[in-house]
Amino acid sequence: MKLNAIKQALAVIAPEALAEAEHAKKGALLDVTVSATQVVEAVSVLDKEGFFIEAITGVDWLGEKENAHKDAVAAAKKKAQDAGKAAAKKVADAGGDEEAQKAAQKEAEAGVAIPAAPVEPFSEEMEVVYDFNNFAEFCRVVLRTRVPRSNPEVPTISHIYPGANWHERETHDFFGIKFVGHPYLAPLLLPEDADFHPLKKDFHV
Amino acid sequence: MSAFAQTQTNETFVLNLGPQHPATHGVLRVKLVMDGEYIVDAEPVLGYIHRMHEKMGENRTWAQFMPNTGRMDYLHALAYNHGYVSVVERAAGIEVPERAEYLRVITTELNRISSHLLWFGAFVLDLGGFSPLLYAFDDREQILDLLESVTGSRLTYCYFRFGGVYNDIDENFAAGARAFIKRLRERMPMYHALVTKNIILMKRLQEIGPISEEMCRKYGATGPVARGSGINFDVRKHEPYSIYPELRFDVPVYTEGDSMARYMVRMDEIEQSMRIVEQALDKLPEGPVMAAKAPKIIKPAKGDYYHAVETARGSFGVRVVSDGSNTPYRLKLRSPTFSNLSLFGEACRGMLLPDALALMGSLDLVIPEIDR
Amino acid sequence: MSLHPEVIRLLIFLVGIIAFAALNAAYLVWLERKEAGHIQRRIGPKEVGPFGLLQPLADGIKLMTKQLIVPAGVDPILFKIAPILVMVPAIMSFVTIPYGENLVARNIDIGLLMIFAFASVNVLGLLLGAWGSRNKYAVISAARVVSQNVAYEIPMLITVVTLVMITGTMNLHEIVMQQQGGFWNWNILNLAASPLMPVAFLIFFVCMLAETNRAPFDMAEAESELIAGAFTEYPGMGFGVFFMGEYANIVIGASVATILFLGGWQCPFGLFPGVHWFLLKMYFLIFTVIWIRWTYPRTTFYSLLNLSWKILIPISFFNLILTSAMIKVF
Amino acid sequence: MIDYLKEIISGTWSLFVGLGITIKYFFQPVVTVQYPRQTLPMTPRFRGHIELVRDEETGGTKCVVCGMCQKACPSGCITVEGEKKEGGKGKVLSEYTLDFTKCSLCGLCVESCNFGAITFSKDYNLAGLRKEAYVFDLKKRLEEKK
Repeated sequence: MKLNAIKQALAVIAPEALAEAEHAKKGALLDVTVSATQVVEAVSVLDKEGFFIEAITGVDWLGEKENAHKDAVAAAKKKAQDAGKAAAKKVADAGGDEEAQKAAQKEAEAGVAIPAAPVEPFSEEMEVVYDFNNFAEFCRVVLRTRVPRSNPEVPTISHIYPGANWHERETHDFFGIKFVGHPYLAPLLLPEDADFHPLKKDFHV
Repeated sequence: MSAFAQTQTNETFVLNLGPQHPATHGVLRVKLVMDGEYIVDAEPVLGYIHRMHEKMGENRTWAQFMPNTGRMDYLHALAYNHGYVSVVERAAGIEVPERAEYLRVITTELNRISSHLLWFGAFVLDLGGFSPLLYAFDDREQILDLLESVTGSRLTYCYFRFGGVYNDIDENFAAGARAFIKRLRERMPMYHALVTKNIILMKRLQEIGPISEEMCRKYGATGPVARGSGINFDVRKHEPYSIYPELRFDVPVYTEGDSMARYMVRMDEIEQSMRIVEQALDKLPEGPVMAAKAPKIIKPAKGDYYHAVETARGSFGVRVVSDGSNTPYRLKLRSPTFSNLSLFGEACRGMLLPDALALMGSLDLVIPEIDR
Repeated sequence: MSLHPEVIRLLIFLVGIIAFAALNAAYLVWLERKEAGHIQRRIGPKEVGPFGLLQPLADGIKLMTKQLIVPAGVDPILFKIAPILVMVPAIMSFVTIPYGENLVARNIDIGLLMIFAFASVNVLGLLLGAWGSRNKYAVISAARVVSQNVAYEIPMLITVVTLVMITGTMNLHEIVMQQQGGFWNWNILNLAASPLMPVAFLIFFVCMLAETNRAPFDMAEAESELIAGAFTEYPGMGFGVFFMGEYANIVIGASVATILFLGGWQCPFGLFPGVHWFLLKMYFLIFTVIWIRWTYPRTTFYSLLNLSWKILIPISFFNLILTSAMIKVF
Repeated sequence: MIDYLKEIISGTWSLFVGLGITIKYFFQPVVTVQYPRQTLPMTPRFRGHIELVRDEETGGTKCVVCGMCQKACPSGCITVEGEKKEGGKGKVLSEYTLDFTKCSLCGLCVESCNFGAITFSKDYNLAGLRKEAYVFDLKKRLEEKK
């Protein structure tokens, strides 16, 4: 079983970041998140197990944390409202007057903590996604790593998989992610003098 | 400046093969460093027909991206349709009626035959034989007529929908498809006698452009390229989707790894596809061709999803990242020829120019699909 | 002033030869397109004139009215002289070819030798044109042309020497006269002289294809590899003259094969010999040349040399030795 | 030596087989259609550019200016404009423009229409010298067709 073998091997590198996926729902069997420095090590393990490279790509998560924060705030606010309403209703049911209802509502609303806005701006991230599969037996392994959006750097794996060369160039084209140690990180699909990265979320036509 | 600037000496010269060259099928450009007629180094230069489909996807609704998929690989458009609808159905959890899946497989396999026929003609044309191209076109026209009668167009079909297909086949289709298969079965021996067994062609392909199993793995080559190198890898068997598990077909594998092996894989695949179409026509169930519950506006749950299909050129995968809205957050299209071509630079080192072109032809390049 | 009747005769023949060569070049293109069309189950040219018969005229007008571009960086002298160097020797070769018993411009005793001498100059034209146009594809093509021709002259000449040994003459007229009577007297079936004569004809035919750069040996032009090879930079009539030279060479090749092996103007059954038989055989051979082109893929350069050195030369040598032995014994 | 001769003979034979196939086709009838002089019938499902459908009852269009086609179009080549119906609910179509230069003939608009107001035309001879000729005013086309 390739899956077990690769799970054991990868568990050494990233023990807590392994997640088995359901193929019918996700299309992959294993989802591994590693840090940028662990990428080469993890890919070497996959190489040793005879995996082939399917693709490398990126995802720009611009505003992900901000949106998450907003969602959290909205959810908390809604929760507070609900709690307030419930408290007010309780008081009303008990026969309390309007003022008592309001006081109870306020009290209950204050009881729900609303996440505070962070002091520093949100740290924006990009994700590099590596897809590997095996010829002998179906076993798609997704390897992910997150890099800061301000300085997106990942070590290259093109010395392990020469096929990664073009995929990394393409990812560099589209996202501006630097693959450190790549032999020739020039634009592949974009014009030679392209200085823009079209798949970044802040790039607009 | 180029990737191989350091290898140049006074003895070599640089030859620009393309972007307008008869053998590069479109707008591929290959920078060749040549020593006489021997290739010292080769670097494919891409991007001449780059359209940034992935960005287009982020600016369109899920359904609006559908026409784009057929325009990546215009020769096997339905398989790309299939890959995309499958991943969205996986993401949104849409069930597809059985009849629709059968129709998808029938049309996709017919489309695969047409793609292989065109490749066959164009490949022999690369090698200098002109007539087989037009014989292959004669047969291909019949498929296009059949597919046109179902989908309404001849090349960029856009026939599949989330939850089914665009419309049902008409009453003449099944008979037409069977008649076509009968006709092609009769023509295949002619192709083999005229081309496959021709001594000139054999000399041009045998032991030319060997690609090893290890090389396929390192470069991620799939499809007939991998199968010509002895790798039994076909997404239809490996990671079964649609109704392929219910159909009986073989995966042709040749171990030689040369251009002839890749040629034979595709020729055998035509026969296997005919088998699949016949079986699917026999088993074709009655019923709706569109899921009754398919939502009109697709909003898949948050998360990312992957789906691979076997196209005429290899494993085509779509990774979609959904943020729960009606447009994809990120849409990655893994095109098989991109990986297949990436090994060309290494494989053609030390070869003669005509042999390198035979190798390039045997990779079956469709440039819009590489550049996307 | 009165001209010597021989001079007048020669002038008439010269005009006739040029007209014949030009007409052939024009209508062989038509034949090629029409034959290719029908092999591929299309019609071919059909719009200009009945059956597209005026198509060559339209093509000619188009080629002539095109601007003659001399690209920057080419060697202007070589670039301009090369098409002529292809065309002239082709026309010169026509001089000694006997189309009928009396239909020959100049009956020379070493006619055969002269034709082969001029055929070799053809290569020079292609080489100079390719070199002069200073195009990388053209230079590759030039290198191919030269070694291809060198390789193919050898089996061809060995075969011809075999034939000369049998006939004992290099006069084309006499070679034809010796094949009088019926098709059993033709050199291709002269099994008494050597049982390998049909094979010798095949070798000669293959070499002729290679000499004239016809498919499957069209490595010099190889449109899917070298764009148009030596002709890549030639516009308009420069290309047109090259093209005419090529077709004239095919006509010569087919004529020589007809004379040497198929009995020239002799009737297969010994009846009514004449120029019509010659043309019939010649055009049949040309038809075959075109037919071959639209059937096979192109060979590669090294397999062509392999074919020449490993198969054609040994067999033709064997044939030479066999023939000389047979002549000595009988 | 025997292999050498065998290869020569089998190779030569394969060449003659090839010649036999091509000459057979040489004498068979042509299969091509001489296009401008002959044409083939279009299949009923042919997806050409779109056309408005005539409403047999009113003689006008079936379009209710809901704008679904405009929304469905991936390339934004459809512009629908309507004005308030006199003395009634809903709108009447005042302008329906198809910018065919952008259209990719995907057919999503026809599918999105809930009223069957648009259909595919069978027009495939679409070539011209001016770009402006391909911005179709479909309402005018429908009126001209009468």
